[in-house]
Amino acid sequence: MPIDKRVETAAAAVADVKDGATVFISGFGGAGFPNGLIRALHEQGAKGLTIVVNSATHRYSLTHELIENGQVAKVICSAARGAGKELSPFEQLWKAGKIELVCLPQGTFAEAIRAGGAGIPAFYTPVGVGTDLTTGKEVREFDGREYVLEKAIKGDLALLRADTADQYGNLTYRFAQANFGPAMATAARWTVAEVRAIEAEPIPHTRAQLPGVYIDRVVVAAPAKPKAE
Amino acid sequence: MPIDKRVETAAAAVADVKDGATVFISGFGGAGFPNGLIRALHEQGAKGLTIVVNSATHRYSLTHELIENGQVAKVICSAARGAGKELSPFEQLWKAGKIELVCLPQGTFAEAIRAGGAGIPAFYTPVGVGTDLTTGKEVREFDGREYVLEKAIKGDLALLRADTADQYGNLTYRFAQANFGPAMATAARWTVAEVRAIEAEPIPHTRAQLPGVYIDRVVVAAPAKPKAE
Amino acid sequence: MTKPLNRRQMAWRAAQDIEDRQLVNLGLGMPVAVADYLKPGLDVFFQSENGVVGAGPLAAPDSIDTDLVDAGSRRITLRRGATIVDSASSFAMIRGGHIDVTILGAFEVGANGDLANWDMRVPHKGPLVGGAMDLAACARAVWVIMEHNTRKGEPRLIQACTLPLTAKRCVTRVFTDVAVVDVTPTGFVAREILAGLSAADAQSRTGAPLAIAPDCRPLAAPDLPDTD
Amino acid sequence: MTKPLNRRQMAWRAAQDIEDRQLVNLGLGMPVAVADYLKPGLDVFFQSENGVVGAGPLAAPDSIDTDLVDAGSRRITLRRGATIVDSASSFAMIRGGHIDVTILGAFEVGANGDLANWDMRVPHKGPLVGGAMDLAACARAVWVIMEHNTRKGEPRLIQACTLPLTAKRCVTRVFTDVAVVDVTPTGFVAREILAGLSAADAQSRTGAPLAIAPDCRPLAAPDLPDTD
Repeated sequence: MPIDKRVETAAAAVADVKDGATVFISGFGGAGFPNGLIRALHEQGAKGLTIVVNSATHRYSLTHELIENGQVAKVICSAARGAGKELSPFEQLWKAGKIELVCLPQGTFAEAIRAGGAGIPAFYTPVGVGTDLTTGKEVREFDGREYVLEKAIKGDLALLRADTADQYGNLTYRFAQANFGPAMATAARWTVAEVRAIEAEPIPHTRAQLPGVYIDRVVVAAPAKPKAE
Repeated sequence: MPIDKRVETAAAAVADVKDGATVFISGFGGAGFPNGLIRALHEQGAKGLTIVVNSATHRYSLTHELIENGQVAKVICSAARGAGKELSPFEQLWKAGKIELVCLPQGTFAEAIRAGGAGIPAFYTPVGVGTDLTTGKEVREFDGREYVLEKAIKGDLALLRADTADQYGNLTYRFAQANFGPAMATAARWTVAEVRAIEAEPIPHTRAQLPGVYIDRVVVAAPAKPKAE
Repeated sequence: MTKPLNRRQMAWRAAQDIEDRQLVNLGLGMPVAVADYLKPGLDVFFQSENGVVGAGPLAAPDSIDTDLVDAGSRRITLRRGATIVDSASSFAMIRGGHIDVTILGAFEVGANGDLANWDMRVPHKGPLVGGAMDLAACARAVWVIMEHNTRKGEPRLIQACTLPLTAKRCVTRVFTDVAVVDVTPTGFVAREILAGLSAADAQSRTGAPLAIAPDCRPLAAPDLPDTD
Repeated sequence: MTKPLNRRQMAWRAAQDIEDRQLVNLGLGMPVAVADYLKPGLDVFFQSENGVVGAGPLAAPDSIDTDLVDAGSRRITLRRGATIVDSASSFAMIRGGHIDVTILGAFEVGANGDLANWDMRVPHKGPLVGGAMDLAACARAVWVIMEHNTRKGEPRLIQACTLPLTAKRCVTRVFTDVAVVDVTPTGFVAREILAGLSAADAQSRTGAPLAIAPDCRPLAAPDLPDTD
């Protein structure tokens, strides 16, 4: 059967997410948040999720909807601070002991996800040595410098935002939309991309920014506007 | 001063290579060999080189000219076998103890170079465990599977072949030309790219396949034809 | 006894086990011919270690492009939807377990799934490993196409490999000229045996115990010219 | 005593030390203003952690693109020759030592170069580290822009940091409102001090020994409006 990864709705794309799944969510700096898919996951209702997302709370992201809805048991991120002086929904639940938090340096976060998709179980990095974020982690010297051992992050599902897709799942990105998405797609057992448009013809290899073999479903979704917009 | 990485000749691009340098050479499967730069390095004459190249001998590459010319002290590669039944120049010098050889699985070779450019001193991989190519290397178990510790490869100079460049060193590749080039560019202290053409205007970010910040010099070179062609 | 399969017929037989929508990497030599014999209607992507994801047929002589090659330096074409990545990304794909099936040539396969396919200890010739270790260690399924026996008649399916290993405990299926053999936790199990070759004959040509699957069928392939 | 530098003047002063053709990463807050004050004729690339290599000025209100942002979610433009990579590649660039200079804000800098800039231990608020640790640990030069003293008058240049560290022994230069201070193997060395501020005054505002460079000059900056 011809490969065709297009699905009709965001709801259909995430219909089979299971309780307890580890879910990657792309997006950084306001670009690349899969807000349509996040909202669909909110409505789908899977609980006990581990969310792997750069910011636990970002004003352009809808991740907070999953958190407020009690669907999230754990967050792995590099930024867990709400913008305002008031505590964010995440901060309230974290302080109450209802959400577990792992905070990593952003480059370690990105590399651990890339490693998860690349068959690398662990790697050494100079980042974070001697800081609170690597407490208890193995430190080892190579050529006179200290490095910390960091483990790969793998997951069940990745939710991405991209610009366009084709039936094969090949993706293009606008400007800074890609950020963590390509690495997340490789580290997840299955990946859904929401896009502005699906191209009628295959995306030429010169324009494709992520091979479709990493993508399982693509769906058109208008950017869901978070509160900040 | 406006950034302008264009140089006039391959000879000028490699004029300052020093004896004993570690030199990456891109190219695989017949695509992406910087044969103009290899020939210029041959003529430049630096000796005692460590060559990091996927194939010590490839019928579409001129690497053998450096080897025959006695410029190479060590080869790091994933393929060291000449195509014919006769021994290749590399094989003769290696058997005579005049060239040191490190042979790595091709994916480990690629990842070690990528690690060298990415600030990762060492990583674990499942590849090669229990084989002659990892004899003496540290083996460690993660989640019940054995992995071997592999070290990053860094170098002094990378020689690349690409399709086009701009004054900033941004590169585009045709088809399978990229192969080891992008990783090598990041792992070398300085990098020279030979290209079919230099574009008059900056390459748009949507077409650039390697950021120019990794490239120090670009030079136009017609593909130098190796013997096999 | 039916004539043993020739090389193209072995490739044909291996191709019959490829499933729809798989991502497949074919080794140099016999395995690349597998692409010619997929079951009709399948939509399969072939990955090559040099970064081509979606390799198509060989290029026609008048449309060769020296930059469009596979890992074996063959001048190829691209299929619809193909993409191309660099080597580090290509092996991230391989090592990360994203290849559904790799089909490799081999010198020996051990009863525990050990694979030896990269070094014949040719005197004075240099080592050549390429991407074989990555593929063998990391593809979701590792299949082998090889003659059941050496030219001297020695078995290639053996208790323990004698040649340098490519990867340990990785092979799950072997397509030979006289049998299709699964490598299971209890050793070799014949799934198909050439018509007219008895179980005892097959065992005698195999260097380790060869169980016969309850549903073992005759191995057959259409007429195909052998490779050069 | 001359008036201490305001925030824009501190950014201006830091900008004067950026050299031609460098690849520079500017932290959130005061550091991003550095881009406005480069010396004339320099051709500099600004990298942002989200993968933009060649960030240009902020976008005009009528040409904002919500996908063209920097790591601080600011809607930006691209300079000539800019490229964009993904996060894993962006931090490979940072961690690999390809950033010539990063300029960061800070709460404290230790006499050994230790940097504390990521956690003020704000009660109940979550941690926010972002890319600060990667930049501080791996850029070839790590400079800091910060007020010389806290609002309460406590020194920020101190013998040993009291707040959680971002990275150890990484800072090489600090631009404050009253001085430019190098962090050397022997500790703090003032390169410039605000005109009218004596060496003893500067020392009294510093929490660790402050050597005075033999060629120490007056710190000065052009008039610039302060930031909001």
